Amino acid sequence: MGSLARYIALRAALIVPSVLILYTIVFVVLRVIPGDPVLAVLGTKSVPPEELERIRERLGLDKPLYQQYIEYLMGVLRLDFGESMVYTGRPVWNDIADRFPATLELAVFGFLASVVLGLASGVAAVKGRGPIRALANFYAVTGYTLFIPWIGLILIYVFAVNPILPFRLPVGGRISPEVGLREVTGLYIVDSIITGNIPALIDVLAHLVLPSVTLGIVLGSAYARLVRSHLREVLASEIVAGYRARGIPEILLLRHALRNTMVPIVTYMGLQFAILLGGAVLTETTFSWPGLGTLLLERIELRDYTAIQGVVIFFAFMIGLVSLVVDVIYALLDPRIRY
Amino acid sequence: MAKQAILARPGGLMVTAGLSIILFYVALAVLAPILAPYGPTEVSVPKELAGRPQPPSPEHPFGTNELGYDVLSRIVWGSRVVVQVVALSAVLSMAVGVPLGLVSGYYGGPVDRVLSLVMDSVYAFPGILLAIAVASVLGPSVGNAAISLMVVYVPTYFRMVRARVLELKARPLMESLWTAGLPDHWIILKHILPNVAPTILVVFGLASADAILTEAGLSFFGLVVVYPEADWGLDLYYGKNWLLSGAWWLTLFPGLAITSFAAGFALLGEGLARMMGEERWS
Amino acid sequence: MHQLLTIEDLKVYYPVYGSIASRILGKPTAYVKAVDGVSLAIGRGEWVSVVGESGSGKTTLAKAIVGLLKPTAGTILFDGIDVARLSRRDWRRRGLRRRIQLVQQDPLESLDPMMPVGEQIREALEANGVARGGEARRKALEALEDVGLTPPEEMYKRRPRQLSGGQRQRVAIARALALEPDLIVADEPVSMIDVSLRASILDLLDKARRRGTSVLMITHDIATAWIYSDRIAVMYLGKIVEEGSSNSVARDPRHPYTAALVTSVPSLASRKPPKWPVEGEVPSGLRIPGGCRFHPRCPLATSECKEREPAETVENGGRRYRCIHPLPPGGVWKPPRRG
Amino acid sequence: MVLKIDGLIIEYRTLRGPLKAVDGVSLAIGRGEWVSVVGESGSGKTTLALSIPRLLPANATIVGGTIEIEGVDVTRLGEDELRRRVRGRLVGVVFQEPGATLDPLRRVGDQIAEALMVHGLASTKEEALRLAGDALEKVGVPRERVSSYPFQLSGGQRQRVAIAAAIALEPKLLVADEPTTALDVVVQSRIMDLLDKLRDDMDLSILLVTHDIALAAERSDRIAVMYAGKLAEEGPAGEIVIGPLHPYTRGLLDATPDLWGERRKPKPIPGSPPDLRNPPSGCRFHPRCPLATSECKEREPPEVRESSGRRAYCFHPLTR
Amino acid sequence: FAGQGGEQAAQAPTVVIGVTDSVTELDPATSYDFFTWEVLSNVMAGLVTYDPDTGEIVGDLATGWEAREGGKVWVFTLRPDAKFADGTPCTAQDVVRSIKRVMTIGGDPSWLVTEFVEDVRAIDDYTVEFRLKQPVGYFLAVVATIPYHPVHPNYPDNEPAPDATWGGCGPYKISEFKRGEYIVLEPNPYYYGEKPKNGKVIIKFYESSQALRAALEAGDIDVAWRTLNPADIRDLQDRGYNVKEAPGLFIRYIVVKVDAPPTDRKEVRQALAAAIDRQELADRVFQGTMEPLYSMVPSGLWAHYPAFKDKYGEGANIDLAVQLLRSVGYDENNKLKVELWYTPTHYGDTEAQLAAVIKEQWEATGLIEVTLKSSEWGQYVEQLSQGQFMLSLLGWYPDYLDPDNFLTPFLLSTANTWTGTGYVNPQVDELLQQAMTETDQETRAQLYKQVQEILAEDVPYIPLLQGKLYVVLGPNVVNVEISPLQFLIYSSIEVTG
Ligand SMILES: Nc1ncnc2c1ncn2[C@@H]1O[C@H](COP(=O)(O)OP(=O)(O)OP(=O)(O)O)[C@@H](O)[C@H]1O
Ligand SMILES: Nc1ncnc2c1ncn2[C@@H]1O[C@H](COP(=O)(O)OP(=O)(O)OP(=O)(O)O)[C@@H](O)[C@H]1O
Ligand SMILES: [Mg+2]
Ligand SMILES: [Mg+2]
Repeated sequence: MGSLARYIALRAALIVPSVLILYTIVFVVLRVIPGDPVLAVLGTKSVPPEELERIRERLGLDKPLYQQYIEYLMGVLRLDFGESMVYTGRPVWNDIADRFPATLELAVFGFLASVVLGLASGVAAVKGRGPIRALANFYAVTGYTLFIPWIGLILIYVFAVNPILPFRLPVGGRISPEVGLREVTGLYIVDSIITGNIPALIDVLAHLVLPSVTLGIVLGSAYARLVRSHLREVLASEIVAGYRARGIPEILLLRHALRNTMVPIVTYMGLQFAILLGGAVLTETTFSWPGLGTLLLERIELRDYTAIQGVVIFFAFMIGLVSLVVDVIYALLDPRIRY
Repeated sequence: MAKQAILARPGGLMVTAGLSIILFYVALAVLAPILAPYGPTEVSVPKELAGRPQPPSPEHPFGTNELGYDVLSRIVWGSRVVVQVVALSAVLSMAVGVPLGLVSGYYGGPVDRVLSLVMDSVYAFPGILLAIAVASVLGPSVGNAAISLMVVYVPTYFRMVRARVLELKARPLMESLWTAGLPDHWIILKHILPNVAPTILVVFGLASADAILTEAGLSFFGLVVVYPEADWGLDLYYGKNWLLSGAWWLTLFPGLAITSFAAGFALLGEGLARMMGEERWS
Repeated sequence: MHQLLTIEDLKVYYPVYGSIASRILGKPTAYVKAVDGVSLAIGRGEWVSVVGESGSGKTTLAKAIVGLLKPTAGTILFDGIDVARLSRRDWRRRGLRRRIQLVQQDPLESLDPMMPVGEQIREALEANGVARGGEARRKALEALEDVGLTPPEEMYKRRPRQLSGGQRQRVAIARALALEPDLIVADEPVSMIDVSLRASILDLLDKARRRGTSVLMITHDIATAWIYSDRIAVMYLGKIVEEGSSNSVARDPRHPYTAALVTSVPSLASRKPPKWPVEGEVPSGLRIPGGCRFHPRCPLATSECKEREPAETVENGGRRYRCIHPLPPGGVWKPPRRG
Repeated sequence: MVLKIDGLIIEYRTLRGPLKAVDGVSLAIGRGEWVSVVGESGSGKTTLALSIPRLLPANATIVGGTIEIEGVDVTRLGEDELRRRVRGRLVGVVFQEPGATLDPLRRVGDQIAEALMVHGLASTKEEALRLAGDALEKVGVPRERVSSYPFQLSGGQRQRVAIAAAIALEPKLLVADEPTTALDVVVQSRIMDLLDKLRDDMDLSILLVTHDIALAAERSDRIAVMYAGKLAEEGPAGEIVIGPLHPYTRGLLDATPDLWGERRKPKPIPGSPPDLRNPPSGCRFHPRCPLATSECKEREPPEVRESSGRRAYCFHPLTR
Repeated sequence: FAGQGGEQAAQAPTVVIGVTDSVTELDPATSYDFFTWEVLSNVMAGLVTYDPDTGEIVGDLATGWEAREGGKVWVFTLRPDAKFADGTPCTAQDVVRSIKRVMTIGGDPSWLVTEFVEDVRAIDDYTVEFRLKQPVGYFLAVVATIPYHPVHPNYPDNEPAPDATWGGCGPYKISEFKRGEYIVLEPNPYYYGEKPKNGKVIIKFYESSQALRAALEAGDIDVAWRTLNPADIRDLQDRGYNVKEAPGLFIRYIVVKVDAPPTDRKEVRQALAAAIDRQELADRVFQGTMEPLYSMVPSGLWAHYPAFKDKYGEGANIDLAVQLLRSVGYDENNKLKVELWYTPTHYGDTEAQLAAVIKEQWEATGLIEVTLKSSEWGQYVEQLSQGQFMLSLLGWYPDYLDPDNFLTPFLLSTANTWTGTGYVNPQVDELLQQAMTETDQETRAQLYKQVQEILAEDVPYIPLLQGKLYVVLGPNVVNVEISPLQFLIYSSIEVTG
């Protein structure tokens, strides 16, 4: 396992340049083009101009750009993401720490929903019959073209506004404050379980249903497509021919085939995580989900440079981390992989 | 006969369906002045009704919005924006991504490594966020939206082309071209490019499907055109405000337009991929 | 004898990245010694075949000769030029590309599927300055006709997929011959071709040889090598273990490995020597046994073979081999009994 | 007779129309007998071989004829019965690249044991693994290898394991489709030795598909020569090699270089095999046949039978 | 103490309020947005406040005050019984410390102190003295703003505490704050005033007005407060919801650039002003949830004078507009080409429609061609202040409740640079200076009327609309009040069951 540790260290080191690249891109994009966080907050108030200058100075916006670039970077090295430019004195890290659990929860459940949907319809697209197969195929190819805000609204309409089910699902937020959940980790599912708060757990899960299903429907189609094509390939492969020639029942065979299918798909999941985060932004806006995506949108509008940079760096870092984890999972799935 | 043949091939039906959808919307865009029953910002209902959305009716098959604009006409006019942005961004992304991918993949070396790292980093970042960041600093316009999308999709083309070039490079074909004494530029232009072309076509389909959704996301956040210019994403954004008041038509139709247009490209891309991957017994 | 090509102590090692980490870092964990000290000479108009089991380094040798691989050590003198040290640019500048041609195993893979085959011949002519424009086209047509692809105008326009396997290989050979090379290196030129058509392909090479072109053929098929070539070199694990006139090597080998090889060939003949036994498989190029590299499989091996790398023995008539216990003349008919 | 194929016709549906890959082939194999099918590429050898355990691709249909194994007509069996009674049980299969049939993600022992268990030959996992170990030993792989992953084995071991998997259920017939085409002569000869040994040990019948007529001649009892979906000639190996009746067999022999025979350049068969979507009329070999007459173009050739059980389909059979 | 509050809460019912706003920084020294101020105003008490019924400034912590030296020194006497939520008494020292803290930290709203206050000190435990930089007639209105509210001694003196929940000595204390999700308030057991009519207030933050509305309809919230879409307000009303309406101080207007062509010509500006039909804007875009506004000073505030109505009439005065335009040489073939800028999200989802309808109205003259442009807020304000916009849509919410705050920031040539209008009029400057230091309301009203007349003549701004406030109540809510500062008074909310 020593080599695995070495591999992890190496991969972790490789996250650095990609974080740096994204930071640089965002920095350049933000600073080259007009916009000013101070004016964004105070621009239409009768604040005296000297006062504005003073605030700019306090935020370090008067320094040369290269200096701002380097100073922020140095800060990040010390895990200091700076202070928000629009909310005085509030460390960006606090915002990220506040919002991240929400995004993580949505991402995890959206991911689960998409995997379940993707696997089921991917298999149906290969092994199903008649209309089921056609439908699964159609979903696999076009499902991801459902525009998230749109499908989200439709789900809201169908499950919350004019519910077709005997009950109605919540349409916004992560939790009803009335359930009185004591926060420990910020992940409400985890919190409600460790504090043994069953009503809170139910409430939190109910809040998660529509957003994660929305995300799941859209992202699941990408998995369905992958499962479909890889499964077909595996089913046509010598491996399956071998199983079949030994008289292994179809259901067992499908299981083995699926396992072989998952190997290439798992690698794809690392990349999919980015799409998941992207989809999460639209989902977050649609379902008032207080995650990092909405945070980023808010702060872009206000030109909160430090916050935008912080979130982007954090995203880039998370993406790197996830792809690392995926690689490790990959090794567990495939005995051939050596690091 | 030729038509039958394409339908019979794997993915043929998809390609045909996809192309039909795409052509339909392109035709809408080109012929908007002829096809649209009303102007995009024409108050086409009596003034006293112009403050509230009116449901579909024979004169307004898709209803009207709260300013009295005809929804169908706005979808027809709006197709111009999407078609332009997506076409422009595809051209731009290809113009940058394909040559870079070809050269980077073919020559390899440190430039390739750096370029790949940059492209991979951008690729791994959520496209919609990147596009929003770029578009919101550039300001809303068709050209700017196309540039924002370009930033997102250049890495897609680059990676696909590069990967395909690497695949080709590992093939005996490349060795036979080298030993035939062909110069590099010739190999790239006359052999690699044509062999990568089908991949580019597939990527074009799939990336454009994605680009339409990203474009819709941008326009949803008002980053493509300035209202009241007709634009699907923006119309959906404003239309959704009326959903709970019962004016479903303001949400349904623009959303359908977005999804069906994107689905057209998805069908095209996937169909092409199937056609190419499964030609075994043609 | 004036040699066209003289290879001296050629070594080609492949770096092996045993783990993903080593690949990322670009630090090989080991080297495969695919070609490990090969010396070989080919005279003008001579046909030499290299035979050996899979993985013995035959293809690697061929690629090094045509300049597709940079040798680790050793020299390759082609008509007095050491091509082992030339850059890809120099190969073209010095006109060597025209003079040394490669014919590969799989014609479908070595031709561009998107380009009419005639064009592929023509571009080679133009790139090497043999002919241009209409002249090049005319020559390409001629080349097609020469290999029996008629009518040439019709064949010129076809794409590889519109040709049968045998026809494709003819195109590949036509392209090589059109350049009027001094040396053709053919790596298993007929192994993908149906038995019924092999002879016609080999005859094309034979015709070229009779016009003065030297041929180096790589093959598994020792019977074919025996029939067509002047000399045969037997490779085992990166070394030439035996070399000599084709009749002597194929019918009266000195090296036990050669003996095993020739006695394993299926034959219709009524009189065929009994099979020489060998143990196990070819070891991987990563772990080449010490001493005589064949000793773990050799029925005649003694402790000496384990310890000492056999020197080259040269017989009269240029026959050479590396073996401590060579077979006596006719020894192939008396295989040892394994105890 | 372990296997009795009668008048078998197999068609593939393709985009450019139906393709008869096997057209009226009859063939029988006795217990412990080794029959080789030879022929050029595309002559229908694989199709014929895989039709026996009914493992043909989905676009293939058995249009006519019967395939009886141990008296069971497999053309009449449903999927489920085929799986339970035929595949693996009556017929074992070795594919072209035997090693590639192993699941890279599972231990080889588990893969063999699984088959033993689903066919009820072992009731516990331990027993199944023990039997799997036995099978490995039969093919000359140490039994400890049951707990290895395929990638931990050498190429030769993988091939042997694949063969072990094919014979683990002790089938009556082993169908091997060019199992050694990609291999060197040394390895090939050892695999053939292994098959020979298994035949003796288990009283196994073998159907070997190969395009190397010399290999077929060396190893098998009888040879069936196929051309364009039809049987050209069939009979005892020795007789066919020494004195073929069909001009096509002659052509194949002449095109094959022989290291221990005469040192002469092999002779190619002119032309190339026909497109099976619209095969030549009459005798399918006539466009390439040096002896063809107008008769050959017009009518299907008759069967020529010799007392040794040898048969050929030709208007102008060769004489010794 | 939390336990005490909790028991109390168990008795009286909880009120859940939904908003699309969110609390940004819970520190009066740094927070500077409307909704956070609302929450703070319910959590903290200031020296003075507005009487909800009369709109007059009345004492809160202060029992009395006095202006000395012609309005340059103000002395407040505090009530002795004020306590923070943990029982700590609130004294003059707390007031002084809190205000000094605002000055030291120098956050966004600190100018509201530093612009006016030279020094503040505690004369004794219950007396505070402010010394101003110059006399300010409306200082009480300034003191009523949040930065003047005393905070609990726990707040660090020289750094902001954006997440702190110690609060002040108002009717509520903060019991839980989950940034971006909700905030929970419980009654301050030590509050000197009337006890709240509810046991607990939960404010949930929604991302969009649709979500807010859906939450109301689903019964997730009792009160839907800022900001529902006009469409939803009307629709909810139609569906029988109790919609409470109150006049608002929020104004919408167009900034006109007066120092560059073509809008440097007064006739052009007047024509643009004349062609506007404010009632149509209010009806078509805002479903009647806003009202026409004919001055920068909103109606309802003293000194409001509808100068634009007097000058250009009520509806669109197309004839006048055409006449004005023709007088300066525009005609059908030489149309006036203008650019109107807006920012799409900052003022809610109706902004684009507002711009679209204004475009329609101007183009209805047949002599104007309008190009709409938009940019995002962060950029918009910068472009605005740099004077890059010919015409731009903007909104204003006062920092303190005085006509001065609706005129000086726009018209005083030293104060209006942020709008980029480039408007300079010495006469207006003179009048505004005079009105600022004047303490007599009648005189000030006269001065402001003159200013508004000049505004309608010069048209550096075109006032459009004035907001109304809407609170949509769930079925159980029986009472709710809005303060003159437009804050929801949480303690007034009564729910049944
Ligand atoms: N690119 C490579 N990287 C690492 N090892 C390689 C590479 N190419 C070949 N080898 C190894 O080098 C050795 C010689 O390979 P080579 O292809 O030259 O053998 P060969 O004699 O041509 O075999 P075959 O008959 O199978 O074509 C083998 O062990 C092979 O695995
Ligand atoms: N799945 C399929 N669909 C359509 N045609 C097929 C299919 N499989 C094989 N064929 C065609 O059937 C004919 C016989 O094929 P088959 O594979 O049986 O030949 P073979 O003798 O085994 O050839 P080879 O020596 O190349 O393996 C060929 O013309 C082939 O193209
Ligand atoms: Mg090779
Ligand atoms: Mg076959």
